Amino acid sequence: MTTITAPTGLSRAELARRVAGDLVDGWCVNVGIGAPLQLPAQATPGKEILYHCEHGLLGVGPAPDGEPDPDVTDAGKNPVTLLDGAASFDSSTSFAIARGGRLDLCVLGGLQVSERGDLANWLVPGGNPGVGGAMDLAAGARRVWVMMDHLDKRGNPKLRKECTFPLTGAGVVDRVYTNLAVFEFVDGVLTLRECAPGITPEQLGPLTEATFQIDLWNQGESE
Amino acid sequence: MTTITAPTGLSRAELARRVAGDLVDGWCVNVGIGAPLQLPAQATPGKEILYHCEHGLLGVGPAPDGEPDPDVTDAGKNPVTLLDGAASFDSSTSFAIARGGRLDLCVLGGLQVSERGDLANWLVPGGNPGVGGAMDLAAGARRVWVMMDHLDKRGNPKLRKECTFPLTGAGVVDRVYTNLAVFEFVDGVLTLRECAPGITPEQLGPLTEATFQIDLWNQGESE
Amino acid sequence: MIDKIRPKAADALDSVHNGASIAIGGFGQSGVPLDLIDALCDRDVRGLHIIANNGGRGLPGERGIGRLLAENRVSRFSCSFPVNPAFFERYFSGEVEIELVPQGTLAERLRAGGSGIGGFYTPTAAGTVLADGGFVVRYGKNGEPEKTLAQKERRVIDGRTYVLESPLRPDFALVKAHRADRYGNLRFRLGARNFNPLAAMAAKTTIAQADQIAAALDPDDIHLPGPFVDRVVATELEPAR
Amino acid sequence: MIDKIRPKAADALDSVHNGASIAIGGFGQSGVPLDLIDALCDRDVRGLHIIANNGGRGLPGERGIGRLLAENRVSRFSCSFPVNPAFFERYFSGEVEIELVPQGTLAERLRAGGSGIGGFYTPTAAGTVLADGGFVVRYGKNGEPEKTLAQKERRVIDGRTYVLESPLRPDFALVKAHRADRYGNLRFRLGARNFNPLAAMAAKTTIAQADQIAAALDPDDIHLPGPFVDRVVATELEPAR
Repeated sequence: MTTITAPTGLSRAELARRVAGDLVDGWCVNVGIGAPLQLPAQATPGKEILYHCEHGLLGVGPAPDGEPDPDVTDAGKNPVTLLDGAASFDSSTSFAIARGGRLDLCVLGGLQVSERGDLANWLVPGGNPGVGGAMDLAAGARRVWVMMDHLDKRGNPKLRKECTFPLTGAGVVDRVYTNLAVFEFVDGVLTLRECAPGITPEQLGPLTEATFQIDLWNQGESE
Repeated sequence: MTTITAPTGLSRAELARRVAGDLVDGWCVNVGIGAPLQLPAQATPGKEILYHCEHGLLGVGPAPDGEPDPDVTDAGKNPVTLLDGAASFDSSTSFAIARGGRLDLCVLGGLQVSERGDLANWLVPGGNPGVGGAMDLAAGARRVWVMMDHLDKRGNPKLRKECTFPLTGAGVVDRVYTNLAVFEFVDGVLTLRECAPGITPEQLGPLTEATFQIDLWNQGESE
Repeated sequence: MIDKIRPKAADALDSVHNGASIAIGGFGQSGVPLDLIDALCDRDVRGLHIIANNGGRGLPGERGIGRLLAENRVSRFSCSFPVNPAFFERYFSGEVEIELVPQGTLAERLRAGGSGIGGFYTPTAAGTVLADGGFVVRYGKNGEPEKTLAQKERRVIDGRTYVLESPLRPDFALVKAHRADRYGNLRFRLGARNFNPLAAMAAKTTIAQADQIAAALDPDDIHLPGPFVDRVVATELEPAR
Repeated sequence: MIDKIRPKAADALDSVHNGASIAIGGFGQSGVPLDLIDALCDRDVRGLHIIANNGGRGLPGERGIGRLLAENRVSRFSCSFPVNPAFFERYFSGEVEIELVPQGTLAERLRAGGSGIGGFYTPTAAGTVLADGGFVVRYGKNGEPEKTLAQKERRVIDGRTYVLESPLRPDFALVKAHRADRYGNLRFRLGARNFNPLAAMAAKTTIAQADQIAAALDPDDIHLPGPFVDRVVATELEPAR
């Protein structure tokens, strides 16, 4: 059997650590369903991050060692813990935090991101619809980062010229972290900022339908 | 010096007791600034009334015997007490109770009430404006009762054909309790329901600019 | 005397009728009024318009929203994250209509309904099929789309596009509280609060189940004041602290 | 590490500038951030747009909003119940502009501003000069009306007339809490809550004074979560319970 050989790049855990590394001390960060839910377990010494869960919890940490509390879950309904500074509130206050611009960042999963920063992450046409809080978060947070595989399960690029799936939000994405690379929208232009270890910008070309410019953060260290 | 001889009717305390007598056990009642603030002191055995104060208190009772708590006041900033079942909340929740239809009644002071049920109670033209929560309460409560003197300080009728002062709300009034009589709007028609002790419907005619019909609650007892 | 406590869930639900609209609190398995929903199913009401964030998981013997959907009691479901495979089967076969609402918009619409607000403008969903229209609300029996969402009214405010959203004012709300008193004052527990106070605010008649009944709650400890709550049922008779 | 505590009110207010818009909590004398207002006066800022329910009483030596008005620091006052005779003198002589807002609308506009809502429809004030227009916003130096309120947009919803109201999004909020922690989580006390959480939500930068600083608050005891609060000043160092 012949398959396209695509590099694997970062594991899911490595990707979570990579994203966590870019969080800024003191930020209030919403984590969406899927890969972003791994972030609260990536505590970094010297950085205090307040993780926000859409249904009304703030200050959540990793899964508990002991008995889980059914009333302390993340947005994916997995058991988590409450850290110092934790607060509970109703869903309208939770989305007031999001829409009102008090989230420094939300990290969302993605099905497709266009080269204009459009995000599609809630519906594969013909599939089961479910939007959750993604549209509110995409519209409200100060920054939107997307964490996703570089290719979909069939090997198609998820960074596209246009999203072919229904949008979550238009022009909302600030950064995309994939298993292969980190991209940033710089003045609206998709820009390669970093390659995963062992990955070269040249390799990314055929794996990325979207047009991108290259302006690496650390020119000397990226390979 | 010659003055118009108008009957005095009920004292302010008697009027408060009269209004309190018509409250229904279990009602949630907002009391506005002025005469209505006397209501929470008119406890009636066998009736539990939850008094609502616009800034965010529910379940207030009479003034304290001892040291007043500066954070427990009525809408007129007078010290009150908190009774069983009391709750505190922010001002938006307080007016959600009002606008959302969860107040069985609000009792407001009045400058003028028209024969169509319009209320003017916040501004004498040329005077100092201040509206408070009156417009929200008039728009939101299930019932609006007005407690006021039958005549103003110059002897002019306050029940008018039209309000000449700026309106608080149009067609919002359900009942008017004055020192001389009780009126109710019945299918939109101002209706005399009761005369104060010693007052006759005939006396009220010249003291009431508004046209009213007479349909007394207790025909035999009203004189 | 004010006493909103009802001895049994069945008594508290006796006015719920076929075709009623019912907002139900809960997020995932947390804060779902399971006992009230069981009592609702026991009443055998059908054709309901259910407003709830999640649709359960579609597991055998499941309680909660999943049970309402499994027993085919729902003709219209307003939600953000239905998930339940049994629900989707009914959706694609035209048995149930969906109103898919972004989670924050769902919360805000309930709050607006409970606050006497006639409508509001939100940036959420602008530029998507949930605001510009086109999302399939109901399929026909033939599996083809029968009804799609109409375009919502848009308005540009300070250079940004907003969408007009309407309040939700359901006939009933079923909510789960942690602690309640006879006045209907409620306190919730951690993530179980979620949509519960908002559903309670929105409904014409609100029925709460509470883990504990307290003689009194500190006024500052109350998360939802009693005027929004009509009936309270105790589900676990834990002693109040 | 997150630490929003500032040792002195003056430090917390160092970015407040002339001409700033500032929402201030309080109802009557309850829940007014007196120490922050004193520090604001000490900074000698002027030309402020103050958003607060009440205007103080106009008494000699008064603190609070009354002091801001007495010292002529306010060019525009958005309020429901100004009362203060010194304020009215300035209003009728054209020194200060008033935006008179029904109390519930004022609360809701602050909440909308803090919630990213672009506007909302309320039945309050429909059919009055505060919605249909005509109310005198500013007098000229000659004592004649110079600017009157324009008619607000109306909309009939389900047969009832509603008025479109806009969100308030002031530069700053000064609020008074009973208890705070270093994350900015706040708890208020009884009637002192009033407009405080709403002002805090609305502002771009929120500064809170608190009677007590606690190491931690129970998550369910928090009335306003920390993300809405930028700086906290302790005003009475009472021991936390």
